[in-house]
Amino acid sequence: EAHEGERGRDGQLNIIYWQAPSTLNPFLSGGTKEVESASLIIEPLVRFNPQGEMVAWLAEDIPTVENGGVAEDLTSITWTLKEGVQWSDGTPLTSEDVIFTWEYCTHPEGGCAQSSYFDGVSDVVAVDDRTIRVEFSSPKPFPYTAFVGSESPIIQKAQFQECLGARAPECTDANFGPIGTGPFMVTDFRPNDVVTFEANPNFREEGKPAFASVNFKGGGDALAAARSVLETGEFDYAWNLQLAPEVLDQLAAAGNGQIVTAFATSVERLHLNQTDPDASLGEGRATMDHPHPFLTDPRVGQALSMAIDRQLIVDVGYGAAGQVTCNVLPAPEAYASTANDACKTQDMEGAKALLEEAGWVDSDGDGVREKDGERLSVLYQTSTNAVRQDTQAIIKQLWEELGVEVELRNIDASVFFGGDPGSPDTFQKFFADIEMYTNNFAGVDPEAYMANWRCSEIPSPETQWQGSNIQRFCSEEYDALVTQMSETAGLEERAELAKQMNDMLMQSYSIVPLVHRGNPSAHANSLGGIEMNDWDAEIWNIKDWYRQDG
Amino acid sequence: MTDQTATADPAPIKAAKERGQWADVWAQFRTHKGALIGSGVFLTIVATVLFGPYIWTVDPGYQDFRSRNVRHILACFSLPWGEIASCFTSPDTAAVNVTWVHPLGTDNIGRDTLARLLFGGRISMAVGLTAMAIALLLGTLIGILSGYFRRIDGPLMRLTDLFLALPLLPLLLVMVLLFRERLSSAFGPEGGIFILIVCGIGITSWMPTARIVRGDVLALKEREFVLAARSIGTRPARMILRHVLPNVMSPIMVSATLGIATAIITESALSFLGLGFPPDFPTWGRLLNDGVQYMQQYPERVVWPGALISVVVLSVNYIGDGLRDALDPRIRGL
Amino acid sequence: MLTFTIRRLLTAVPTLLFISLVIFLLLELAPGDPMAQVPLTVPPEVKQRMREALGLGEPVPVRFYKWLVQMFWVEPKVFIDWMTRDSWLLGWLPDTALYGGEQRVISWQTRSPVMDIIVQRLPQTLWVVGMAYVIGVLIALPIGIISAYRQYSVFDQVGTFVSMIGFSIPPFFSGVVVIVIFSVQLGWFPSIYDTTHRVVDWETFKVQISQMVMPVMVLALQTTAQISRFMRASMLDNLGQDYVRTARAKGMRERTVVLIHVLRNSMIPVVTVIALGVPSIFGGAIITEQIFKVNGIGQLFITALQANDLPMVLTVAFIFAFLIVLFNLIADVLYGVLDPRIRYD
Amino acid sequence: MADGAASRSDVILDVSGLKTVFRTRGGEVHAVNDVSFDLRPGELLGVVGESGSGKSVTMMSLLGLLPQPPAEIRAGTVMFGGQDLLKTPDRDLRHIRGARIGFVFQDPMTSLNPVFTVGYQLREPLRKHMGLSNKAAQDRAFELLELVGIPDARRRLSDYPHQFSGGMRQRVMIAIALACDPQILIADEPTTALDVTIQAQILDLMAELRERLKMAVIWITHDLGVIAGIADRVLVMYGGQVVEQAPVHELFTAPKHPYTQALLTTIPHIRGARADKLTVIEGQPPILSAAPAACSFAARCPVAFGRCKQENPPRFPVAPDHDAACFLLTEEPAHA
Amino acid sequence: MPDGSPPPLVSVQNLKMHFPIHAGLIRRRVGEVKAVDGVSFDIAEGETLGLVGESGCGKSTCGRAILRLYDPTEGEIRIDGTDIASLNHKDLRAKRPVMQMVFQDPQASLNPRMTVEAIIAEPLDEHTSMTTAEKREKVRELMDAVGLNRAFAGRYPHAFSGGQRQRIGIARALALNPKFIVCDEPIAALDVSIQAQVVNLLEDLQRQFGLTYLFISHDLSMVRHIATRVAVMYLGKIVEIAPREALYEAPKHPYTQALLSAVPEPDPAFRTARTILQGDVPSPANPPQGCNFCTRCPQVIDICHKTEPAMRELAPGQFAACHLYNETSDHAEAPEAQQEQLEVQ
Ligand SMILES: Nc1ncnc2c1ncn2[C@@H]1O[C@H](COP(=O)(O)OP(=O)(O)OP(=O)(O)O)[C@@H](O)[C@H]1O
Ligand SMILES: Nc1ncnc2c1ncn2[C@@H]1O[C@H](COP(=O)(O)OP(=O)(O)OP(=O)(O)O)[C@@H](O)[C@H]1O
Ligand SMILES: [Mg+2]
Ligand SMILES: [Mg+2]
Repeated sequence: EAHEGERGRDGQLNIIYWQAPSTLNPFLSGGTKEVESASLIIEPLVRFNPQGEMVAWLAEDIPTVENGGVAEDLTSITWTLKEGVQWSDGTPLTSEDVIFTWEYCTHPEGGCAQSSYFDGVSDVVAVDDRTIRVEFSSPKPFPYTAFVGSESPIIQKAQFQECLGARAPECTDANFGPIGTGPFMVTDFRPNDVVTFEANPNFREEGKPAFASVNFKGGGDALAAARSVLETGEFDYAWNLQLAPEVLDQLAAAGNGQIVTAFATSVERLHLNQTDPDASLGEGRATMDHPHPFLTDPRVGQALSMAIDRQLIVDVGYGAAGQVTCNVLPAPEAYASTANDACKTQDMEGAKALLEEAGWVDSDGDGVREKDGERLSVLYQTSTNAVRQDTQAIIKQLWEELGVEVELRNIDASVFFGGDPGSPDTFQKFFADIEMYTNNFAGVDPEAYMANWRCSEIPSPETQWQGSNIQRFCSEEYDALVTQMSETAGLEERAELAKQMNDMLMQSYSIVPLVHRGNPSAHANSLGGIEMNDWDAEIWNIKDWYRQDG
Repeated sequence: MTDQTATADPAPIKAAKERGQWADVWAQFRTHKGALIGSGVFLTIVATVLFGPYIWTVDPGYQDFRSRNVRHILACFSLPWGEIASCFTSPDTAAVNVTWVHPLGTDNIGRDTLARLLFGGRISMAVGLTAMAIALLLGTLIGILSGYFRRIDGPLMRLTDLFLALPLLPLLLVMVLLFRERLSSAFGPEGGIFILIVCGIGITSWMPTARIVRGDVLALKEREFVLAARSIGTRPARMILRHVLPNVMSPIMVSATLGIATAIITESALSFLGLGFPPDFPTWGRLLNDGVQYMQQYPERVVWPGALISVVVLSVNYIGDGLRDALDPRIRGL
Repeated sequence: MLTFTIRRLLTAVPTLLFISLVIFLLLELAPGDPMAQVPLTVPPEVKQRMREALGLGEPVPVRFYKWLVQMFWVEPKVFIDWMTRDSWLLGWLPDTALYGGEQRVISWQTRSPVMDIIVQRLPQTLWVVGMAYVIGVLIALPIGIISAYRQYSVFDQVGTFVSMIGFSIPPFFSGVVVIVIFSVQLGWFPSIYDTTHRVVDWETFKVQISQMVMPVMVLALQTTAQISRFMRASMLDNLGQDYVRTARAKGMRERTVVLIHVLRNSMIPVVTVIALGVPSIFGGAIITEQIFKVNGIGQLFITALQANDLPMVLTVAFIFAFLIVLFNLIADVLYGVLDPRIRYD
Repeated sequence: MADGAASRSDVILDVSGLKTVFRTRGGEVHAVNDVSFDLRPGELLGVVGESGSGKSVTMMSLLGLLPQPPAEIRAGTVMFGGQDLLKTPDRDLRHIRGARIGFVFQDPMTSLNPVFTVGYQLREPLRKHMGLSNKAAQDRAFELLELVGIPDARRRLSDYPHQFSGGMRQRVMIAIALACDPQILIADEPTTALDVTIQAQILDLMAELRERLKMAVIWITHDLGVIAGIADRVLVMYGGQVVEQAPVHELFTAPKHPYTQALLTTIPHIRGARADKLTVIEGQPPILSAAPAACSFAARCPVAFGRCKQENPPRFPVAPDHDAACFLLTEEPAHA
Repeated sequence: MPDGSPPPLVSVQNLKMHFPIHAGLIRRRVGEVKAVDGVSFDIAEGETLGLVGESGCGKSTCGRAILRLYDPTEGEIRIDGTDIASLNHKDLRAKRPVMQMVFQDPQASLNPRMTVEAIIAEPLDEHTSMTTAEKREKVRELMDAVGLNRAFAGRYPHAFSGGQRQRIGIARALALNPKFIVCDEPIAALDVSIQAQVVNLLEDLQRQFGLTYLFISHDLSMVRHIATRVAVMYLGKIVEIAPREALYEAPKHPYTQALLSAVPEPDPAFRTARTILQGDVPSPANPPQGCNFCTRCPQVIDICHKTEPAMRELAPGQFAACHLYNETSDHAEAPEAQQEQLEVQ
């Protein structure tokens, strides 16, 4: 449906992001809210569409080996900027800006949150005003990371050149009002409160954006945000509405707007600690020196997994924003394995049988199975969050039915996800038997994500408990696959490898995936042009949004 | 000042006077209607939460997955006239989701609301009363010490300023960090958390009591009966216990009333922030908090816990009023 | 009294320094990490570099010292510059230009000066929380006076009942109730507060009022409940005093007797309570601000806490501590103004 | 009944049959029982009696100054200037209180409002009743303070009550009561808190003012020495009743009621022979929990006889202006 | 008192009690209220010394300082051979049973929340190790001794008449069988018939237990009744001290004369002319130069404004400090000499 007219014809757009951005420079924060809000202003070379496919944005097209944009030996990629792109201050976008962005984000003292996008980049050179070559230190089978996606946008050199490295925080004006090429520009920014934008007069596309201004409000909670769109109609668009399904349904029933969900790679999962978290071990607690007394037995993990009614969890906590999954890598389509789908239906009897077979029986009749004097008793922790607590409660009951004793604990998110080595409660220390949270990966390529579970990634006191292999899974075979993937270029082979790794993880039962999580948002019926997206900023195409009769 | 000899005078000595002090207190307390009703209600609630779980034996943590989001049985009244009776007799066929198995309904994962209210009441009341007691104890102690001993007045009042200024959340986080493991291993996970929460709330809410008590003690110290006690050589400890403390009871009583409410509500805020009891542990504050998002569809989820908290606070308030009167021999005597 | 005030002010300095040290150590000791909100997709080594960029690598005493310098030396310079440059009060003075680009107290979350954000948040905090406090006090006083004057009347009983209920209902509940009633069902008031709204004429003033009504209502309920209790108790204490009879014997009207003679005497404890509540206006109302999206200092504080934005939390907590100490002093001084018998020794 | 008092034209205040009751949790307190007396212009009427005998309550009942509840005026009339004060609405009473009848309360320590200056409290009635401007009121307040003998009066106007000594406060109270030149001054134990030298100053002041202003005074005290010095006529109260009324010299020379007689014997003397032991009135004062069915002094009366314990005696006249409530005055005791 | 008699039970030498007045930034001592300013007297065993004077002249302060309820500024107090003024707290506590006090205001000096039994038993709790039953019995005995009905033991102070309350205070003072009791205006708050009861009681007890009293009062008639000797105080100093008969019949000091003449006399037979004192009582913080009484003295002479008069014996046992009795114009007698005089009386 075409909807055309002059720029700014539709007046004001009201968006509520209940977690408000604290800065508009995504390089300094790395938080989703900052990235999303900045995506109205600054843009990358390429974005992903709702299907996870690349769409040339500031770049003229997508470079490939076929069209010569990517070097045969995979050590460089050459981008060409679209013709005639201007910054909102009217100056042209040039190669210099792209190179500067790389310099800015890789400065050792800058603390750039997105610097991993430039991993392996050895140099960025300007071929001419509109052509940039990104060179890699070693062959890069998937070279679409730097300047790709909402987390790696391009900033203006003229504005930021005084803000390199340690001086980054001093440039408050620039951080709070970056000049961009996007459809909107900032008129007022109040950290953690509200941003007002107005249409960029120099935006490259004729007649876009349709809205003259955007009021980008923060504060409150998900319920209030949903209510303001669905019930009172004060806002047009609300983000991240993780609410109980019946609440969302009831709000949607008011008829003012609708809920849209997009799925990417987020999976709510259980991590089964492969090391022993017993406090009596002191220093050796939760390290590889002390394997877990029973969770290292895949049969126990499998039984725990089989006992879970995933559909129930989805119904209670996620509704349309969740799907049952048995993979830690559920998407994109090509990477999703089907080998483990048996877990989608609960099998309590099977789970019990499995435990019996593994020697776990309830010999003293207290409802808890034991073996060799070891009780099947777990401490199950997660961050504080209503849905997670409901999930915990459901799983606890199911496991107790299975004959497993469960103690629940929830920890404040800022402690749980914080890396404070002084706190015993971080997810990385994992001083519990089982923990639950969501993880995903940015972009569409799982290589780095799957590399999380290498042996070398295991957190330990020596690494100040840093590391991404939270459940302490360790397999030489797996590590070999990771290496192999980093050398493979063909997309199909890569997919095959990814599936193989996924299945290996699944069959170790050190990770038990529960729900493939989508991102639910709500928009007013009067808002058109929305293409909900979880691969990029979800408001990635705000330039195409318009007002319609709702 | 008038010497009221006439009324007070004792020509016939009533036998009642020999019953002793506590009988008198009780006799006076009984005449305060509000206090009587208040204590009736309070005792009923205490008895209900103590013994209720033995009568209503449903496990508050048990999730009846087949009957999630059941309404309370009174929801039958929302039906058209003709269907109300049949709704009560055979709820399964009614147009609203009700059942006698869960007379007060269930939550979104099928836990029985009645059982949770009963069980949650135990915790909330225990937390409210204990935390209030700790805050009162600390507040009274610090108030009396700083009012009575001039030398430590300044430091103690600055300490009060400090505690008023301390942000509660980081303080609790630190307490959890430092003590949870140790307490959990000593008293079990629930006992440990209980002690932590109760101490946390107590430690962060004694300051107003301390200030009020100090003010009163400062004035009391100048009263002549304190000097009289000094003239017979009374030791400071006994002076405080006998002469000072009983005479500052009334502001302490008010603090107690407000303290229970604050403690119950703070506990809910704490569990909300993940610093409280384990998530499957219901408390009234948590039930209220969880229920807020369902307020429009299932108003009972906020009404029950909200009303219970208010009723407890109100009844404690009236009991406090009555007790204050009853403990005052002047009022009692009339 | 002046010497008393000065003496108290002088002792306030070490007190405040000590309080800020304790808060700093507390925050230091508290678990939590400014990187907690950064998505898990950001690799740990990047997070480590980000931490270092925030200055987290330096030892604790150095960081406290730096904060002290920034807070007590750099920020005042900025403030004086602002006073002499932009404020209407001292703007006519020559620009002092004391600030020479030294590092100010910088928030970790926003990478901008903490003070600027606090100043930005002040208007809505004062409008909403301050107004609620003023209204709460203004309602509470007459309620307290009447309930005491007509003790045990229906008015008094209802007052007691309502205020105890008001005190026992947390704002996270009452706030949502009023939103559901007045925004959703009746559609009278907006459920979301617009902090960018400017009052320029009658129409915009009406808008401002309508968006303030609900948060003010919820906050005022609590204030009213508490202060009316104090007022009532204090009035009751004084109504029975002999000087009341004297005033009546002089032929004064009831209104004069109650509102002049009794009230002034009863105000002494109430004023203390009121004055001690004032710092909490500046401190904001965390839950209510959150519910109505007012985004004042309360919301700033809680988001900073959640994000472990240590400089922000420390600065806000310090300002709060400062106000507590200040208003404690003001209360003590007011006490003496109201009651000539009070001596300061 | 005071005989024919109401009919006399030279009476400015006529109280008859006054009954005041307090309702308390422990039952009713009959503080004032059927009290009648009158007051003539320029006269000083002394009121004496035991603590708790209802002196203060009687006087406060006259002007509606008792908090109601708990107090309740059950019966009686108080005629002043042709109207019954007990039936006068509060609105009109206000123009009498302070303006035409001044009141000095028993306790000077608490009767002044501690948070207003003495000057303010003095100016208040002047502005209200005499319609004076602030300036004029200030001048008049100054005069009044001078009048009651407070040195440096101009400056002391801006002092607060706590800056005054007890005696000075009492004098300020008197100044307030006198502010609007009242026809009647009711002074409730105005000198109890004072030591003798200051008491003497005030007594002199009173005498001078009565002379000058022709003001009638009711003076309550338990100090018979004071009464002897300044009163014209004396009321003796016991157990909420007037038991004797007499001109002052007759009271001291020929007391008729046994209570009055007993009272006079209890006082130690500063001159004359020193008694080895002070006389006391044995027994306890009555409990005022019901209207008396018998003579309230009967239980302690050395000469009580049968009738005293069955009936409450009315006041029998014995001489002009002298009456007493005792059956002894009508008949000889039946017993030996 | 004749020479060679046993040493007095109580001996006060040059007692001074100054309350400091602080002012200024560093709370400098800018002056002092000279509540008691150099008082000396002795009380023999079994004797009653009356202490009279006008309100605020330092009578209560003097009484309290003698019992070390205040720490005296200067002077020596010997009771029963021990120097009270320099005892440490522990020894002082042990000494308390010997000396007790009956307070001015019977209502204020009794804890309203303690029963009579508890009040009277308190000294026993502190200083004896009696069993509960023994204490109970002792309390009953004491109540009998002071004429309180045993049945009242469980009542609270407010339920008593003023006279009965004063008896409770006396019973408490007697509990430890003291030798010396300071009675601070025990009758000021009572009405005549009750005053008589209390005074009779005190006399009975003195006879029974051989007590020694310091009887403070401003009621001269009552002092005449009870005291064996009388001291007259004015503005912190004793101006005259004499045996009862001498003082009342032939008062020497003009202040004593004025006091006596001001007592209203009920019996018309004894009426005399009154001396009315003019002028204001000077402040004890700033006493006049010379004789303290010079501002109000009807017989003031020049020297009174310059020199402080010395105490001299004018009749056997009758001492007064007044220039009118100077035989010569030489009045430079050293104060020490007078004190010696006082001691040998
Ligand atoms: N508010 C009250 N409630 C109950 N009883 C009261 C109240 N006020 C006074 N009474 C009683 O009324 C009686 C008379 O009191 P009143 O004050 O008139 O005595 P009085 O003669 O003035 O005594 P005094 O000489 O001590 O002043 C007393 O028995 C007193 O206890
Ligand atoms: N704690 C104190 N601090 C300062 N001054 C005091 C203190 N106590 C008493 N005074 C002053 O000392 C003087 C003597 O007071 P004191 O109480 O001894 O008088 P008094 O003779 O007992 O009077 P009264 O007859 O009124 O009881 C008074 O001027 C009083 O103001
Ligand atoms: Mg009286
Ligand atoms: Mg005294």
